[in-house]
Amino acid sequence: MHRHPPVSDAATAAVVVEDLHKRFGELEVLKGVSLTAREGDVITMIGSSGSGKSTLLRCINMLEIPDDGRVTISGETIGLKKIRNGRATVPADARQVERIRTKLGMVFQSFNLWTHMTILENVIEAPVHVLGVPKAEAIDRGRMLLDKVGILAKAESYPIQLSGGQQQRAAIARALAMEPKVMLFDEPTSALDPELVGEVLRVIRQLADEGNTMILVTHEMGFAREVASKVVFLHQGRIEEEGAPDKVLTNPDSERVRQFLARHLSGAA
Amino acid sequence: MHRHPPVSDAATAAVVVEDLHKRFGELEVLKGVSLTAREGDVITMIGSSGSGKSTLLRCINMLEIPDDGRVTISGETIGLKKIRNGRATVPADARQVERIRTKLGMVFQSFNLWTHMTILENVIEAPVHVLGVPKAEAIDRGRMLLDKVGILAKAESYPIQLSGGQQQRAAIARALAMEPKVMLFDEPTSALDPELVGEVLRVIRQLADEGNTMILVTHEMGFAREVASKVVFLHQGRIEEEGAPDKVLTNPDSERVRQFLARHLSGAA
Amino acid sequence: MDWELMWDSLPRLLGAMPLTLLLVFAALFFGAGVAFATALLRLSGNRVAETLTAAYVFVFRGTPLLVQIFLIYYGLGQFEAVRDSFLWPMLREPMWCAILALTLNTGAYTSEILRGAILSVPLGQVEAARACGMSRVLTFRRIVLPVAIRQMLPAYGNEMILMVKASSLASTITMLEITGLARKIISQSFAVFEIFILAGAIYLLLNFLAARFIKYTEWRLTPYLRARA
Amino acid sequence: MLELLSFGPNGWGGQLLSGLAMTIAVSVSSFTLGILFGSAGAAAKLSHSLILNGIAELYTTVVRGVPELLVIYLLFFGGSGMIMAVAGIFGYDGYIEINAFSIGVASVGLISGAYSTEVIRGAVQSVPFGQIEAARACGMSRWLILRRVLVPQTLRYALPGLGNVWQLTLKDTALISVTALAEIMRVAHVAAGSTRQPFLFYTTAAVLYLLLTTVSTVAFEQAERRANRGVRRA
Amino acid sequence: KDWKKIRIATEGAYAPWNATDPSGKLVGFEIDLAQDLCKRIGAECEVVAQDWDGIIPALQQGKYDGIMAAMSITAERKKVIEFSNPYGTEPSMFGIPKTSPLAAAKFGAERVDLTKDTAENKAALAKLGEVLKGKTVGVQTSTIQANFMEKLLPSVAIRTYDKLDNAGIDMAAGRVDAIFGDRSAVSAVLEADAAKGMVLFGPAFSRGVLGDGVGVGLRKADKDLKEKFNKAIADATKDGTITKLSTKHFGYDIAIK
Ligand SMILES: Nc1ncnc2c1ncn2[C@@H]1O[C@H](COP(=O)(O)OP(=O)(O)OP(=O)(O)O)[C@@H](O)[C@H]1O
Ligand SMILES: Nc1ncnc2c1ncn2[C@@H]1O[C@H](COP(=O)(O)OP(=O)(O)OP(=O)(O)O)[C@@H](O)[C@H]1O
Ligand SMILES: [Mg+2]
Ligand SMILES: [Mg+2]
Repeated sequence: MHRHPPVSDAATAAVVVEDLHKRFGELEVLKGVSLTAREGDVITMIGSSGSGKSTLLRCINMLEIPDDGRVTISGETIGLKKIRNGRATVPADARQVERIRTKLGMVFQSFNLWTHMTILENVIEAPVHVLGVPKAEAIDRGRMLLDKVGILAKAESYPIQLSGGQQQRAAIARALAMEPKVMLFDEPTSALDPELVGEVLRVIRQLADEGNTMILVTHEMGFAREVASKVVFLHQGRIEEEGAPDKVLTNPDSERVRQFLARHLSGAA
Repeated sequence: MHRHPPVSDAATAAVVVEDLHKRFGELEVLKGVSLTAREGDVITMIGSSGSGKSTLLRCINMLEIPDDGRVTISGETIGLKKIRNGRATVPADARQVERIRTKLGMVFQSFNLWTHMTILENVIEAPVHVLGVPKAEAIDRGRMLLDKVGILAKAESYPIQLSGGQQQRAAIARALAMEPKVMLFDEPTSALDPELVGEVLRVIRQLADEGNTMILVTHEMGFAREVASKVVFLHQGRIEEEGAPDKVLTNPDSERVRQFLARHLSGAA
Repeated sequence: MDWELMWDSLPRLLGAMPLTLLLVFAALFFGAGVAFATALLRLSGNRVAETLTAAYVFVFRGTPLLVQIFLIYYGLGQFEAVRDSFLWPMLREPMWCAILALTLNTGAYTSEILRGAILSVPLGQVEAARACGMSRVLTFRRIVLPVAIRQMLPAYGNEMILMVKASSLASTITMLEITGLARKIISQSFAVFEIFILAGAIYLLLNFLAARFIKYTEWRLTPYLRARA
Repeated sequence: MLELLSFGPNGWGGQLLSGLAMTIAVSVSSFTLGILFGSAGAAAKLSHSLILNGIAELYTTVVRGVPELLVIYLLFFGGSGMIMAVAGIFGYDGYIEINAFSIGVASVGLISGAYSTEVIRGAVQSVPFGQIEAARACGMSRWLILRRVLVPQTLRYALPGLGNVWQLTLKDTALISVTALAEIMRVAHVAAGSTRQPFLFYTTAAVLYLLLTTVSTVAFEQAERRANRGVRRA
Repeated sequence: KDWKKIRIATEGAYAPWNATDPSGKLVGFEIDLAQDLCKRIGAECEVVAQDWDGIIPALQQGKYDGIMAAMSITAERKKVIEFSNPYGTEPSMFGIPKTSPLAAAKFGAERVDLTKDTAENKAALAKLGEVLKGKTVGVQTSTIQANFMEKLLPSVAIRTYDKLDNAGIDMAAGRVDAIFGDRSAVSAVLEADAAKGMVLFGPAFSRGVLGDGVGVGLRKADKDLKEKFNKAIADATKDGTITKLSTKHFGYDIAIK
């Protein structure tokens, strides 16, 4: 079931990241990363722990503010400005960031569902209060989405009542409810047990098949191989290798990638 | 590197579990489990979530008190008595349980290192205060063990300062410091990232090679195949199948085991 | 024990209850406003605002309420400027002084409770809101505040109980609320025990009701915790 | 006017200072007593005995629910009455003096203990159960677990709450001025009455309390830092 | 009991009756008088401080044997404790700000003995009720003066304070129009910084609802001790000791003539 989305000629870039730098104090976590996701692309990011995968994902929707470089979403570049004599960077226009975030759906590794709302309330919260969708309409759409990810029966339950896999799917539905241009997934399955992993991956695969643009961090190599249109290997804050999954995962150019894959396979199974 | 420990003729049973039953309220979690681990055995328990693996492990060292059945460690049967008209079971002799627990090293899935002590203090705590080993001697041995699991450099750190894999290894060192007859591991790697999984499994493999008796719950099939002398498949509180790893993992008799393995492989990779 | 005296005094003491309740409710109401503003200013990131509010909280948590009431009531009236100001018609009245002192006191304590609750809202919840494009204000209103308020309820319940008891200090500035009246009755009958036990029972009842109320509110507001079967 | 606060023969400095010392002595003793009551109360609440649960629940509800002054009154007047009644049974009918200090400490300790009970119970319950299971799995006895794992861990969770109880205790000592024990408030009251300078002395009292608060805040921060070793990143 | 040793309680915060000096020692008229009376009784005397609020219950419990704390002898107090004969009496007086319109009021009498039903007295009381109409008067809680206001001038609003000094502060701040208390207490308030510029006002009232003066409070059971005190007080009054002590502490004579 390998799948590479047909790239139309008119394909514009959904996400463009140029020369991104990010420091935490002394530690430079991203050292100049550039990355382009065209519409319909499914990009899988792999790399060892601490290599900066989560940080890169979080920089794309400005949950972390990059120190240098540019992020462009659907042709609109996010404005940043230096403050305190160039020692810190902040968004030039908070409104712009808020608006652009509505185009980016994020699914966190730890779900981060709002605990004080039911699943359906979680899903309709942002459409109603951010996009201004009428409540009745948002509910209809929300129920449809919950149905799509297979947890409509849980609409009135609270997050704490759901299993890990169900919570993860609720988080996906919440992100989808904003009808984002691009979905960002941070290790969507690492906290799940093997049986639940399957459930979640099935939903993501379905989204890919429908032509959604996605950037996802994952440790599931088999899955990466199966759904990705491009695999990116991050190493110590730089892109060590990128390309078609078959190439990167089977016959990488980089010695470091080869090592990673070898260790991965021997350790895990 | 497949390995089956040479079973000496004089091998006595290190752990014997006979017809164990455990109920939580209405729910009968263990429905008559029997299991024998001879000295030097490495038994791997697999089974889907909720099948009772953790409960069985916890019944062996009496962290849960079984409702029925017997547990015998190195020939000594743990005395239990019924109270409240037979509606609850408690140990007949708390001292005996404490003594027997010193022969069983437990490594928890969530490490459970004592957060208010340094790693070295964690390791020497029980030898000094339970076994009465002189402190200097305990420290020497503790450092040796930390060296063995490769985290001697972290002896003076507090648990929170360690990465997951390091904490896991510290927990193993703590269990080993009691020089237990039998080590019990509950999913020692499920919370770790793939690279750390490798680290921890290497330590366990080394322990196996040294002839330690171990019972471990794991989802790492490859690892189970490699180090186990016996694989036990639990299903809904009963042992569905047990035997040599090659047999159980490759060509099981039970339909349910076959299903489990199939799902496992497709989901995870 | 003089049961007859207790029985006769009960209606008189109960008559003072409305005043006690008025003091408590007014203090809690205004105090909540003060606390809210103080907590926000303390978290605002503005150095001046943070220092000023921290000093306010420090002083009002650090001194006995008795002294605060005393200094506000007798102290402010000493200054010509205060007496000539538009505030005097209110500050003249012991009731407003008592309410002011109780308000500032509970405001300081409550702001700390609220601040702690706000800080304890998991970052992930906030990030999830930001990732949906919510503005700071919207995030605060829809996510942070609802979670923080539920989180602070038990501690706030304690504060309510402390306020009910603290209102008794208003008796030192001529207010005849339950304690003030009790002392008056004692001074006529010298039945210290009987009257104080009676007053104590009334306070106990009020506090019992307050505790029940908080428990009930907590139960109502946290279906998601109860949901765990 | 400031001469009144001096340490000379006409100044109240000496009295105020000894009042300060008395406040500290009473608060420290009551707080300590309160921790003992609190530990007992928490143990009772966490036990499986319905009777102990009930007694502890009654204790915390009543003592926290009635004004502090009432508790002090009841103990101050009821306490010696009770002891005398007991002595009466044995045929002694003189007056038995219990000094104001003991009564003060007993009553403020009783109040402080009711609040401590809740703090300690909460702290014990927030010690992750895994920490205790790990100790059991090593073969530790109940007593050893209590001493080596439960108490140090509980302390960490309880310290912030106990800090609040300490502040409360400190200020409740002001109420035992009704027993004429010469602590800060009583000295201020007497000095105000004798010199007719209420402001001066009540303001001074407020400053002294602020001083105590400042010192104890710092002390509690230190203690928390110590108890939290291994919690925050170094 | 043989009364070789007597314990007397006082408040220690009501100058000049009883007060505390900066070294913490109890001083004042009643402290000196207590020593004198005890000497006459032939007992050793110990004076202890006790907060006003608990002073009667602690007597009943036996914490001490007598109260000398400017406590007026009233019918209500007599229901729960015994009193010796009075050892002193002070008239009660009003104090007002110098600038008050009340200052202009004229009363027919200088002194009003409430046990005497003269036309002069009646006129003075009526006049008082008239000028104080709509005003607020500050008194100390549970005192004879509070009692006086409630019984004889029920239409005048009162405010009760822990101490008369506080009432004085409130008068300076304009919250009350007048204060009413023992002459010595009112005078002391008038001399304090906070109440500069105030004056005594109206006639001096005594007896009747204002009680029969200040006596030693005793337990009902101790009739023998009461006799001893009565005798000692009579002697001290007769030989001028009380007048001497009074002049020393008050500046005028409060002895019962
Ligand atoms: N807020 C922060 N402050 C300081 N350092 C941080 C912060 N967030 C991340 N880092 C550091 O940045 C590095 C990269 O972190 P990041 O979370 O991006 O790694 P990752 O590739 O997602 O790893 P993993 O697979 O473990 O999730 C790590 O060394 C981490 O310790
Ligand atoms: N303390 C308890 N009270 C009630 N039910 C419990 C308790 N502990 C475990 N259970 C139930 O017992 C069953 C078996 O639990 P157990 O933890 O042994 O499963 P497991 O095989 O270890 O699963 P997993 O792989 O998810 O860890 C589950 O259904 C669980 O909900
Ligand atoms: Mg990450
Ligand atoms: Mg388990």
